[in-house]
Amino acid sequence: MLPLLGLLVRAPWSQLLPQLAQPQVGEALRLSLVSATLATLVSLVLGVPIAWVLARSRIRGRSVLRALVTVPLVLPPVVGGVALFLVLGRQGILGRWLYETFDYTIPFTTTAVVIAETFVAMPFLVISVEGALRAADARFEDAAATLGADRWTTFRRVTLPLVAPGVAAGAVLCWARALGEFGATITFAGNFPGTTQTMPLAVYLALQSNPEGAIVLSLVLLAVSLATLLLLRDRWLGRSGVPT
Amino acid sequence: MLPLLGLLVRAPWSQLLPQLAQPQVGEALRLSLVSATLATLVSLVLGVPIAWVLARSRIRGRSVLRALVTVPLVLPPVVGGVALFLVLGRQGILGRWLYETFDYTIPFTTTAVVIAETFVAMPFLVISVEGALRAADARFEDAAATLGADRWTTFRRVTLPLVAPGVAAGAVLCWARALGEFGATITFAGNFPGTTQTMPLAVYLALQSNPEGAIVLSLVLLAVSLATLLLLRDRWLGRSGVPT
Amino acid sequence: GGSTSSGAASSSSSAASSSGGGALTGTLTVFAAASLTDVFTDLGDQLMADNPDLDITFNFAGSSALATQITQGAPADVFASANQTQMTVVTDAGLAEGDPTVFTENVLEIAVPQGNPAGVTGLSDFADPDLTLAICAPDVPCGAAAEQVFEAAGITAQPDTLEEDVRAALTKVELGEVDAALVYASDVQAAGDQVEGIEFPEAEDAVNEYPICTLTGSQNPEAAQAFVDLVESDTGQQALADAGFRSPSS
Amino acid sequence: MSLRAHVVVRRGALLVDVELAVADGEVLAVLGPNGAGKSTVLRVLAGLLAPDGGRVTVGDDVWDAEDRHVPAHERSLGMVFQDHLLFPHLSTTDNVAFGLRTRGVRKAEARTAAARWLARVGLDGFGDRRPTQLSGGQAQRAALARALVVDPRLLLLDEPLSALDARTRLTVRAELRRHLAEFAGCTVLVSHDPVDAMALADRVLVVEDGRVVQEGTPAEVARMPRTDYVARLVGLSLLPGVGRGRSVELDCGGAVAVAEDAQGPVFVAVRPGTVALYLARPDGSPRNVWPATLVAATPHGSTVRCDLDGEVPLTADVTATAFAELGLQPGTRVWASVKASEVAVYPR
Amino acid sequence: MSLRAHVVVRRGALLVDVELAVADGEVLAVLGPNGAGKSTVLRVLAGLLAPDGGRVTVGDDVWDAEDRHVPAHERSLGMVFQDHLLFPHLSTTDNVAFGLRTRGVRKAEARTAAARWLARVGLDGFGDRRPTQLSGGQAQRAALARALVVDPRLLLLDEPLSALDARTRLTVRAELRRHLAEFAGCTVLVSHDPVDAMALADRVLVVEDGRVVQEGTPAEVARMPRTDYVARLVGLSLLPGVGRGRSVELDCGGAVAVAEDAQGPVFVAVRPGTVALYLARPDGSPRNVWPATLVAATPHGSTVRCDLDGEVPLTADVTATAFAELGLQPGTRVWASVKASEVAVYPR
Ligand SMILES: Nc1ncnc2c1ncn2[C@@H]1O[C@H](COP(=O)(O)OP(=O)(O)OP(=O)(O)O)[C@@H](O)[C@H]1O
Ligand SMILES: Nc1ncnc2c1ncn2[C@@H]1O[C@H](COP(=O)(O)OP(=O)(O)OP(=O)(O)O)[C@@H](O)[C@H]1O
Ligand SMILES: [Mg+2]
Ligand SMILES: [Mg+2]
Repeated sequence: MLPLLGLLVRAPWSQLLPQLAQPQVGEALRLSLVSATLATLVSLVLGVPIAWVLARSRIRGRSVLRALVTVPLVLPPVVGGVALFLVLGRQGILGRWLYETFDYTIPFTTTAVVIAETFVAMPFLVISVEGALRAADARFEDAAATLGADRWTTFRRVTLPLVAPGVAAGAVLCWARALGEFGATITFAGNFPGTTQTMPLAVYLALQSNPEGAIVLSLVLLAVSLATLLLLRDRWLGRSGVPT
Repeated sequence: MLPLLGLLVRAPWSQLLPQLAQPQVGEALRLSLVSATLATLVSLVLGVPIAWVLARSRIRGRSVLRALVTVPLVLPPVVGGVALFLVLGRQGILGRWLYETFDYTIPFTTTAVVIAETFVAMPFLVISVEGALRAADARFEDAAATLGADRWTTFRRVTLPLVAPGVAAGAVLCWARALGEFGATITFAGNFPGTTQTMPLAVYLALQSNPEGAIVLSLVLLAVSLATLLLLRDRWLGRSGVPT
Repeated sequence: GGSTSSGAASSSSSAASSSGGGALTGTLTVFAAASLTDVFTDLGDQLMADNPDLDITFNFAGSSALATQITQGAPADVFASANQTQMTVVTDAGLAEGDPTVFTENVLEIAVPQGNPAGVTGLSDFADPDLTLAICAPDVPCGAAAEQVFEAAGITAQPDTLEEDVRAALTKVELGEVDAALVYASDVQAAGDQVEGIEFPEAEDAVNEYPICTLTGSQNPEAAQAFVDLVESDTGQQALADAGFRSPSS
Repeated sequence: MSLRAHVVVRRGALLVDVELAVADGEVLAVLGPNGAGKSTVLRVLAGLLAPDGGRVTVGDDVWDAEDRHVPAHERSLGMVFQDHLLFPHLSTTDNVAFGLRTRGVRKAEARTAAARWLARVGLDGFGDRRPTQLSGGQAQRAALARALVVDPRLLLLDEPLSALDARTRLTVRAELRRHLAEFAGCTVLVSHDPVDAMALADRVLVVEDGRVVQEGTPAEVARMPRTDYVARLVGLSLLPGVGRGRSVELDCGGAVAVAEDAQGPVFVAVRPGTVALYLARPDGSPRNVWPATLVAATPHGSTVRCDLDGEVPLTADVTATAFAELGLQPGTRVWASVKASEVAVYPR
Repeated sequence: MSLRAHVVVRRGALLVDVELAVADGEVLAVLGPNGAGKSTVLRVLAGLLAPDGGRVTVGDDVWDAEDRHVPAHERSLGMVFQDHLLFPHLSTTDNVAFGLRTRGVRKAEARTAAARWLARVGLDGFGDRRPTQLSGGQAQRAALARALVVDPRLLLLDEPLSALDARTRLTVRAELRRHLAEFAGCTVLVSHDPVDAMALADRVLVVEDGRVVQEGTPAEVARMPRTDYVARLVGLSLLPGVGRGRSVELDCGGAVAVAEDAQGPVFVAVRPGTVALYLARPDGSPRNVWPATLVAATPHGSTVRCDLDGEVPLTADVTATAFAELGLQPGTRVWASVKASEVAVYPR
């Protein structure tokens, strides 16, 4: 919190305009926002059901599933990238088949960016949605069942709205993590302006040659993402616990 | 999830023992676990009250506070490290005063590791606890107030236990993020074996000279952290939503 | 196997240690580029063996992170950078004791996966859009060097990715995900069996120099100087040569 | 479509073992003290709690058996929960429309039907409110509407009228009665209010401690309670004893003169309104006269309910005027008398 | 320590504006239909809802005024919520002990006191259960114990007995009565059960639509209801009219003969038990005879409550036997008669 002030005070604002004028910066920013948003959407689609299984179902192997989901949390991102290669790379388990059948390779494409970000960021969504589901009152689900709602309808129309604040928090974390993703992306997707160079990569590279410019760049990233979050806030955060 | 299998299959297991035998590896592992745990504790102590303020209070400037908390989420970690220098470095706003008054400098110490990890990981805790608080039923807090509990007692004895699953989820995310922290740590704390070299830094170095060894190292980190999480699971996750 | 840098003129390698036996005491902190990890760790062990009262700590990281740390007052005695740019950051801040000296050099090589499946033969293959190719981003030293050699060779490269550092490029070669990458000879050496190196003449147009210096804030200038001397000695140069580096030509 | 159930389920220390049957269109009221297991039985019937044994069938469909458990959402149910459980994120109308929507009714249609039912329970104009913006009684009525709007095979009502004020209770009860009269499915109603049971139910089942202790039509149960709880509920004093012709020897000691011949184990039921109190031993026709001590007096409209302790424990209702004139207060020693013809006797 | 409050607060469409005063040791019952604003008033008194206007003082302390709002936890309160709100993460004992713990009582001591209160409300042995493992009535009693165990200045009870079965209700009501008799603070009790109000309260306040419509002792209110709602509650039919000597011209048309002189605007109250029904116009002494149609009949113990529609809307209680003999059913045309001496008249 305080450190940010330091950053703001010391930032070389004079570099702001020249940096922004670079076409690459705009491209990287756009790519970052698009891919982080896509990764969040994919995570929501895949992760919310997983969270539900973890919190509500009684199938065997739930703890194995939870462990698997938690893995990318603690895997160094670069290693995560390597792991992605081993499965989806040209020589990877699935990737080889894709390559030989459709002559399609995932690495070094924008798709790869989204996959890498999803891989790294989805656990954040799953874990926080699971927490929210566990804290939620399951009796409303009973009520829905007596009204004829099957588990899926109950989930969609009752459980999910009830834990909306938790899902929103999870989505924010997921989005932020995806937006900041660096290691797995550069490993699995590479770094090519326009297709795979996201802001964090641009900032990292800028840091090598022009540290002050890099700071300005990251402040731009910061400003854009904060603005996005603030804009969404009212719509997302939902029910406040403040008694009315 | 699948990528992990790829990793496990291809991992050069023969390197496992030699790698583990290196004293530095044990040291890095210990340091990682200790500092991530400390960072989580610090985050809990600071972050849970912040989450409460964000979710429940009506003071002005809440959105500013939330924005500030969200910042480290989207700041590239390396830039986060630079920001930390600007405040806590020997030339930093606070750091200079510390240095001149107590002749104490934070960077390049284990303290710096904990600070860097806290800086980066705390937002994960705050956001998910805030989500849990918003989803919780505030009427129980009314009941506590009528029983004479002031806001702090209510928070401690009613609200917190009610959102325990959310806090646990937040703590797991925080811990995992701290454990995997790389950029801010290597920038702000340096990479000194025994004092600041955590596992991700060790993995990074190993990658330079011995990529396969690096993968083994990260699998070790993975195993240890998964084991920790599984051990804590039963105690932490609390109330399950499964109807009984 | 890794290639040997036959083009490198390794100077005479008599094993005379330049350090005075057992005279040095205290602690010595060396900030060095991550690519030097193995060589410097070995040299440090030697120096500590010769001086039992000396304790050496290394801080290996990217050169730019190291430069940032030094300008922020990090307790460093020696700084070995992987490029001149980051050394300049330190000298400009007035933190270098005297002028930095170039202690080793690195040249580019073409790294291909084991067995060279795509049949890459030389720099001209980098213009082939059908191959999957990695070079470093122009912001980092190996990328800057790559730009120079392409310019010198008059080739328009068609890379699929601009890597943040050599390591990232090499990983992709090791996994067979790219057909070729342009990296430093020392990295090919470090990568082991999975990667083969192909030398090419244009590499001489972009020699990367590693400067080293002792720092003004040093608490132990003698030991610092001793370490620099050791690196520049024949022992040091031999160790560097074994790791795929070459002695400075000038 | 009739419901036949044998529910065996353990709840903490309590073993619930209840058999019940409800014909099509019939309303069964389940009465019983707190913690008897009424809600537990309803949860099992709803499929929300898997029984430890027994069997639940509706018509030809087996809902619960040893090897079978139809989940709640596949049973055709309407249920009012004791704590309402209105969905907090939906408006009142959407809450009521929920069951129709899951049955595939189109949105507009479902909301129209919901609005109609809201009007029937007196919640016209409350459709757009969230449940948190309803008063307790309003919420209960919304929950009732939510259960009634679907046309289920089994209606489970757990104290659906407990939070209603006296007037609303009358109108909602009448509305419910009207609905149940036309309703083709089975209804199980839990209530603590004997008036609800009498007004709504065709048959009454009394559960105590997880077991059925009495079953019958409301009139039967009201006339001839078989346990103390039921007697209290219907406002009678129950005295078990052994018939000896025109006299019954009470188990608690003492004897009661009765109008009909009674033999063997019997219950004697005394209506509090028929018990007269005197300060001195009365002369006259009533042959049942006992000394007693007034232990508690509760005003009750224009009468005062007096709990008496003595050889024969009784409750007496006396007019407030009489109560005041006699100068009664807890501790006063009195004589209680009942005419033999006012005492009901029936076999145990 | 007495409570004086003027509560002005807007709740959606309803403007609540209620004045009330409760002396030390006094129990005030607040009655009123669903949605009248009873719980709202209690929330304001508890400090959980800031009023839009008015003033709340207890003894010399100002709890709410224009420039002052004492938060709930600084008021000395005991409160039973309509939906209990037991803390789900604490055992029953810890729930009850909570208020003592916040007042600094040591753990062991607080738990002992809690256990004592649990026993008083009949929950002996339930102390270790979680609230989710209690039945509805058990939870309500735990909530009551939680409010009573502390010794507050103001006790706010929102329908504290509504979920209790008839027998438990008697004993808990007696227990509550005993406690309130000794309690030095002020008590405000919301209830829908007139018996609770009569048994427990020193004074009754009737709220309708956010306004006070009647106030008085239970006996006054029971004898002379001033609104239809109160009349229903105490079981009377209320007929407003204008006195013309021994006759009252009713506002709804028709006239009632009365025993005392009445002048000006008056209420006429008729007890259903005094209304007799005939199939043919009766001859005889009662001067009040009206034709009417039976619109609804509800069995009610051994009597049947008959709602009549006609010139004079009335309710009649007839015995089940008479009801059957007359062959009454909804739609039957009957004659209703009441003796002039049975009719109560009092000024509006
Ligand atoms: N989840 C549970 N675990 C253990 N015991 C329970 C659970 N739920 C209820 N009980 C106990 O089972 C018994 C029956 O509870 P149930 O809710 O069926 O009672 P009820 O007849 O509905 O009572 P009420 O009239 O108070 O609602 C009670 O003693 C209760 O404490
Ligand atoms: N949060 C709220 N927002 C808007 N309106 C509300 C809110 N809470 C209650 N109301 C409305 O205010 C009115 C009074 O509610 P209140 O809960 O005080 O009624 P009550 O007298 O306690 O009724 P009941 O006997 O049903 O409990 C009701 O019409 C209710 O719908
Ligand atoms: Mg129940
Ligand atoms: Mg209320």
